[in-house]
Formats: sequence, C-alpha cells, structure tokens
Amino acid sequence: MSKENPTALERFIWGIIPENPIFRQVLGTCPALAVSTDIKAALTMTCATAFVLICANTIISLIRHLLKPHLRIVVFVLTIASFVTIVDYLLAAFYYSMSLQLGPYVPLIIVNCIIICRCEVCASKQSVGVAISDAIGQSLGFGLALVSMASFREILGSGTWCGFRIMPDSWPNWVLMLLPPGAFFVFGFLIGAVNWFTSLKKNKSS
Amino acid sequence: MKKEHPLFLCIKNSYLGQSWLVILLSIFFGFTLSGVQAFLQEKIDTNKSNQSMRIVPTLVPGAVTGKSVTVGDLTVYEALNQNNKRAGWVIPARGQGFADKIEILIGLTPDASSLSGLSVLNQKETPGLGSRITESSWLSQFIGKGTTDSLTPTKNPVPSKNEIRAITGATISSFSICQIVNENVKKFRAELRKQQADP
Amino acid sequence: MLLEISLLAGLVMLLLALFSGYSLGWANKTFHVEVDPKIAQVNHVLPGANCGGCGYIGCADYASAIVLQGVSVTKCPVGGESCAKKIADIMGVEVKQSWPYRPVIHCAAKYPDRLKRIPYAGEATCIAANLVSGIQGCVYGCLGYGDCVAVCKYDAIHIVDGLSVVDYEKCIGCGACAKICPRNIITMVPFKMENIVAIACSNKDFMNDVKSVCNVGCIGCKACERLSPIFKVANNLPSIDYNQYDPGVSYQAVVDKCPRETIIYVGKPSQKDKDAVSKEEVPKPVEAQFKTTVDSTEWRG
Amino acid sequence: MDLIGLFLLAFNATLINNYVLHYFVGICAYIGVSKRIEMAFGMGCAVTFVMGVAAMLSWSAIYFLLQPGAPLTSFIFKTIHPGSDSVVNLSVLNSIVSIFVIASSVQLVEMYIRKFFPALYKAFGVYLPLITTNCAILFACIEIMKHVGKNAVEPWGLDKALLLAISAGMGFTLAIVLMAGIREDLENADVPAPLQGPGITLITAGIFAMAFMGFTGIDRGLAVLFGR
Repeated sequence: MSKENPTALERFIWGIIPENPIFRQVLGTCPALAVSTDIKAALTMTCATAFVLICANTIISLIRHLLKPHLRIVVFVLTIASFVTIVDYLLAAFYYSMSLQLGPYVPLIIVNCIIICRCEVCASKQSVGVAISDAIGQSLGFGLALVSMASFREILGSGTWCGFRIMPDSWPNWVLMLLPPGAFFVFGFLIGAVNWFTSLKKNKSS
Repeated sequence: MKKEHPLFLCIKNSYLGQSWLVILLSIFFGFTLSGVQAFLQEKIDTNKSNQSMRIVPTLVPGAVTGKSVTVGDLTVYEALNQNNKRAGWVIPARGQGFADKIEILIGLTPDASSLSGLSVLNQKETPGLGSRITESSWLSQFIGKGTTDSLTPTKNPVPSKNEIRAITGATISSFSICQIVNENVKKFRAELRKQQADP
Repeated sequence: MLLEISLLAGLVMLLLALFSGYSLGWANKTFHVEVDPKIAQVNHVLPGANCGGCGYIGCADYASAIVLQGVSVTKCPVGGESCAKKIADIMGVEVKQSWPYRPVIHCAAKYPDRLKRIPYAGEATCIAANLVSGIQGCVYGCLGYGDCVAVCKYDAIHIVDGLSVVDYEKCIGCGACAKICPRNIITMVPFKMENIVAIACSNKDFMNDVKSVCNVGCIGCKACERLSPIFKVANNLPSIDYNQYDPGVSYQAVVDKCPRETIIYVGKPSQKDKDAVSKEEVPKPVEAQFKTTVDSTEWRG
Repeated sequence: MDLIGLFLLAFNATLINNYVLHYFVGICAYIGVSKRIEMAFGMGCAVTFVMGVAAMLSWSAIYFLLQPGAPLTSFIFKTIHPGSDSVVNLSVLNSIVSIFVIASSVQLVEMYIRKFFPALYKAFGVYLPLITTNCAILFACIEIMKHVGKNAVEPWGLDKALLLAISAGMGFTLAIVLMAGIREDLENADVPAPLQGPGITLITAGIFAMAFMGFTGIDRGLAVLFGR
C-alpha cells in the first residue's frame, strides 16, 4: 500500500473501491465468475464469504503472536476451512435450495484468494480492530463486485433482477450471459471499465 | 532458563514441538465441527428427504401424503389419499441428460398402467434451452400416456398416442427424459408384476 | 453419543496433524537447502519495487546476485546512494564511486538520412514494425514508432523526425526504454560527467553496405580505435568501455577525427549549447496528422 | 475396470467440463501465470502432479476415515463402545482434511523441487505456494468427495479418482498453454489501455469457453458409439 500502515478506517474505505479485491487486485475471481448468474446466489455467497472472512481475521489476529513463519499457511487454512464448513452446514440447514444451487462453490471459499491474502497481509500483523474493519471493507468490496456482475448477467440473461421482471417480455433472453463465456466477457469488460475509470480519475487529479 | 527435563526438550524442538499450535488448533476445530454436525445434521437430512416428499402428492391425482416403500429391489414412494388407501406410485429415477445427470420423479396410477405426473428434481442442462424440460407445460404432455409401449420424442407439433413434442433446440434433453421414463417404468412394472404374482 | 463423535473427530484431526507435522518437519530437515542469510538482509534493504532497473528480474534476484556472484552494489537506480551504502555495510565491501546510469541511443539517422524506406502501413509500433523485413535499408537502426516513448513514465524520451532522443533533464535512468526497444539500440551507460562521448550507430556492416542504407552510419574504419584505448571495434562497430572512461581526458580529438561524425556528445545540454540555440524560435507544435492507411487520392475500396 | 467408462470420464474432465472454462476454478493462476508458454506449461504440470497426489491422499482419507461407516473409524468406535451399532459419520471433516492434505502436499512438493530441481524451482518457484490457493485442486477433491462412500450415488474407486484428477489437470494445462500462446502474440497487438493485462485475458478466455462449449454432447455420442 502507498503508506506504511494505514489506520482501520482507511483500510475499510480502501477495501470497497480503491483496493476492491476483485476488480483492482483481481483476487478471488473463481466464485465471482461461477456464482454471478443471479443476484440471490451472489448475495448469499457474499454473506457467506463475509462471515468466514470476519471470523477468520479475528481469530488470526488474536493468535498472531504465536504464529511460526513456516507453519503460517497451514494455520490460516485450518481456521478458514473450519469456518467454511460451519457456513456450509448452516446454509444446508436453513436455506437448502440455495445450497443446492451453489453446490461445490461454498466449500471453495476455503481457497478464495481474498481470505488467505487478507489473513496474511493484514490479520497476522495488525490488531483485532484493524483486522475486523479490513475484513468488513474487503467483503463489502467483494459483494459490490459480485452484485454488479450478477445484475449484468441476470438482466441480460434472463431479463429479471433478483426475480423481478425488468426487461419487457419481448426481450429475447441472451442465454450466452448465463453460460460460461458470458461470465468471462462481463468480467473482462467490467475490469476494463474500472481501470478506465480509475485512470480517468488519476489523470484529472494529477 | 531453568534446566528443562530432557524428554520435554527433545519433544520441544523435535518436529512435533514446532507445530504444537497446529495440533492444538486442529483438535479444537475437530471438536467444534463435530458439535456443529451433531446440532445441524438431522435438520439437513430432513431437508433432503422432504424435498422429494413434498413433491410426491402433487404427481398423483387425489394423493395427500407419500410413504417410502420397497417393491422388489426398488425404493419407491407410495402416494396415499385421505383415508390412507394407495392412490398411485411415484418412482425416483436418474439418467444421463445432455450435459449432466438428470433426476426426475415419475407419477403412476395404482396399477402402473399409465403415467399420472412427472417432475424434474435437479438438472444441469443448458439454461434457456435444455432447462425448459422443467416447465410444467412441457411435462404435462406425459400425463395420461400409456406405459405399455415406450414414448418417443417427435418434431411435428401434433404428437400421436405415445409421442411427445420435443423442445426445439433441446432434442437430446427431451430424448433423454423419455429414455429415463421408459427404462424406469419398464423396470418398475416388472417388479410390480413379480410382487403381485406372489404377494 | 455426541461426546464419542466429537472425541473421535478430535482424534482423527490429531492423527492427521501429527502425521503431516511429522512429515513436514522431517522433510524440512532432509530437504533443507542452505540459503545464505545475507540474501534476506540485502533483499530487506533494497526498495522492493521490482522495477528491474538493475537489470535483474526483481530485488530478490538482484540480492542473490550481489551475495552469490559479487555483482556491484551500486546498480539499483531507485535505491541510489543510500541503498548502495547499506548493502555495502552488509556485504562488508567499500562502496565504489557510483554514477547515475542513463540511456544512450545508438542511432543518429533521422527520416531523411535513412535510405530505401518503403511506405509501411502496418501497426504503428516498433515491435510490430520490427517483424516486417526490409522496412528501411538499415536493419539495425531506430524504427521511430515510439515504443520507448510509450513505455517511459517520466516523459523523458521523444521521437524527433523519426529518431528517438533522450531528454536527460527528466530522465531518472529506470531503464524501461532500454528493455522495450525491439532492436536493442538503447543501452544504459554510467555518466561520469554531465555529458560524455557515445557511439551513435549500431550498424555492423562495412563501408559501402552502410553507405547504401544510411547517410550517417558508422562504416567501421577503426579511426577511433587507433586514437584512444577505450574504443574497441568488434565486427565493424566500435563500442566504448565506460569503466575505463577517464573524465579528465577530452575526447574532442576522436570526435573530430571520425569521418562520419557518429561519435557525438550525449548528456545534459551544457550552458554553451543552450545559448547557441536560444535565439532560434521554437517550432510550432505539430498536431498529429492521423496516419490513415487510405488517402483520398487512390481509393482501393 | 471398464476402460470405456474410464476413457469417457477422462474425456469429460479434460475437454467437455474443462475445469477452467466450464467450472471457472483456477482462474487466479490462469490470469497470473499465462504470460509465457514454458512458464504456463511448468505451472500446468505442477498443478497436475499436485492434483494427483492430493486426489489420492484425500480419497484414501475420506474412504478409510470420514465416510459414514468408514472401516477405520467404526473399528475404533467399536473398540471404545463395544456393541453399539450406530453408524459413525465424520463427513463434516471432509473439507478440512482435503485442504489439509493439499497444503501439506504442496509444501512437500515445494521442498522436494527446491532440493532436487533448483533450476525448475527458480523458473516458477514463486508460483508453487500460489498452487495451494488454486481452486482447481480443492474442486477436484470436492468432486471426488461426492463420489466416495457407500451411500454415494455411484461410488468411485481409487482408479477413477486418480484418473479424474490427472485428466482435470491435463485440461487445466491445455487451457493455460493455449492462453499463453495467445497472450504472447497479444503483446504485438494494440490492446486498448484499460483492457491490458487481466481484461483482455478474460475476454480471450470467453472466446475459448465458447469454443470448448462445442464439445458438450460428444461424450453421449461416444457412449452410443461404444454401445454403452
């Protein structure tokens, strides 16, 4: 980051737009592409990731003094995996239809690069308060990116937004958007748009 | 540093000593997870089973509840009406669709002579094309079809007695649905006949 | 029942942790590769920007080069003086006098000087034009499509009449232009003085072959080699050994002797040059004529 | 050991349901590493190798320890609690055990390569820890998790699990090498500034995904061809 160690509030703000984990750092793209076919799935995935990210960050920053350098990754992976299994069981128990739809992508949160990255960069070095605010900021950024992608794909693909019919009935559903190629295209153009927007702002400010 | 007991020393800087945090954490998480499992497992199982139990009564006219029963070596659901008499059968079936496996429930009349309903549990066909097999308008064609001879999908809009109008652009999906229905109905009728022959 | 299950789960996890902890510890011992601790220290001191200005892939690469191969500690342009000093303390070696590294363009031919040019309507980048053979007579010289201008973050290099020219006021010596040039005619050179002598050509042919393709190219006559020891001619092209470059000696004699004037002074313009040019009026800024492939006269469509 | 079934499974995992282009797993490495073909191929082989090792270890861990009524755990349970006939179900630990196995096998592979193949390690050493967070490996383990155990839909033996892992790895390598070839030529192309880097890679990957979608349905044809 540009400064040495930013305060909690800065980390929170940076997590959302300037250092948005998906569009700016291009991390955690696997679930973003897979789950963004409709808004409900995107929101559930965001809440699941947020829950795991916040709990894992708190636990890691609590025990950060006991960490040994070469076993650091194994400890991160252990805490994240257990929280993900808890989320998986909670989802299967209380929201079974969504758990079926998300299928294998809920356990995939374990290898979501955002969480391990935040644990390593922020949680294992900062105090609990900073870690939590950073986690919330990052998960909001993750959610923002996921919802924006999902709304593109759902409106174009099935003409509805979160279930409500947006497009007129004459709209021929653009099925490609629901298929894998659509995910790649939407994600690629969104990254292009974000880069263009930030470079625009930089030129104006410099 | 006080002189430590040699055994403790040799453990401490041996391989396991360095990873005491990992061991402690894994045991702690093992406990929490088994607690979570014990707490939530039966809720998940009920979710799984009543997902199909909810659909069973809808497939057979006049049925109210469903009961899982075994006929020969097939576990099927027996649909019962208000006064607990058999109103029909519902057979779970799986088969290879266009992209991946398709799971369906087939509703049959009590003597398994004709179909009384069909519903798709889960499928991963191409969204927008293959996935239209879940639409009730297409599935309602199966109701009333005889089970003696096998069903075949056709292109022409007016299907004959044992023909089903295939979905345009998803011929393989419609063909696989018909194939699954034919195979499983034939298997179930054989089992039923065997069971009725020697009750 | 719950107690047994959780006991069993804990046992399984314990078993797994013991097994993997043991195997990792054992592997750590047997597969141990002794890494020089100094590398980590040097890497810590380096700025960590991984800009590649030192000519290595990243700071870690440069650090291991310093420790293992004893490369000079002053190559980091970004770290500069302070970083070189710190590395020297770690390595226990005294710091040699370090000079700023700046790029030198080994070509002096503008569009009129280049012969046998063909109208090239392809991709307007050097890297693409370099793939087209015979785009201009000289296969070594500058193509003039400005890849170096595009890559320079400090706006310190420009294309003037087809030839890239370095603005030494703004240049910090990051080496990006040297890396991007597809014909590798830009090299990073230590500047021991404000402006030093440099060879403004990279043509390796001899006499008439050079004259047939360029008006200002070096013909390989070895006059400079006879006059001063720092010039060495290899396959018809002289190169300067800048470590032996002696700031005290004036190489004006060599510059005058060179028949093709390819040995020129490069560096920050001295006050004398600025006065000489100050009277000229500045040429009006040229708006970009959009280089369309189709001009109005012969419409091929 | 019906070879046709194995071949169809391998064909399916490599081309039809390609892990990168159909299931979107492993995109982080896909964008990051595919700059040069040798680097991409090296990364692909490393991922395939680690996937094979991880698949074998996680299959045996799940089969012997974690599936409901697993032989080893029920044996221990019987010794502690003789006479009780309840089924021991530890499948909650599936994910943890799989990721634990992956992390330690990547660590072992990294140490092994650093010791015996220093050149290879120097070439893509920085990407080996990245493999731990590569979703493709855990996705393969989840796929195997679904097919292990008695009450699984169609239980897989160790041979099918290993074959799936290897063919998924080959599919990953195929996709990443193809992309590396394209990206090397992209340097000469005039890509608009904001799309440089990940943007253009994703759009090219989208076109690849469309091309790979052409493979769907082939395994049905092959099955009919082989008289399945």
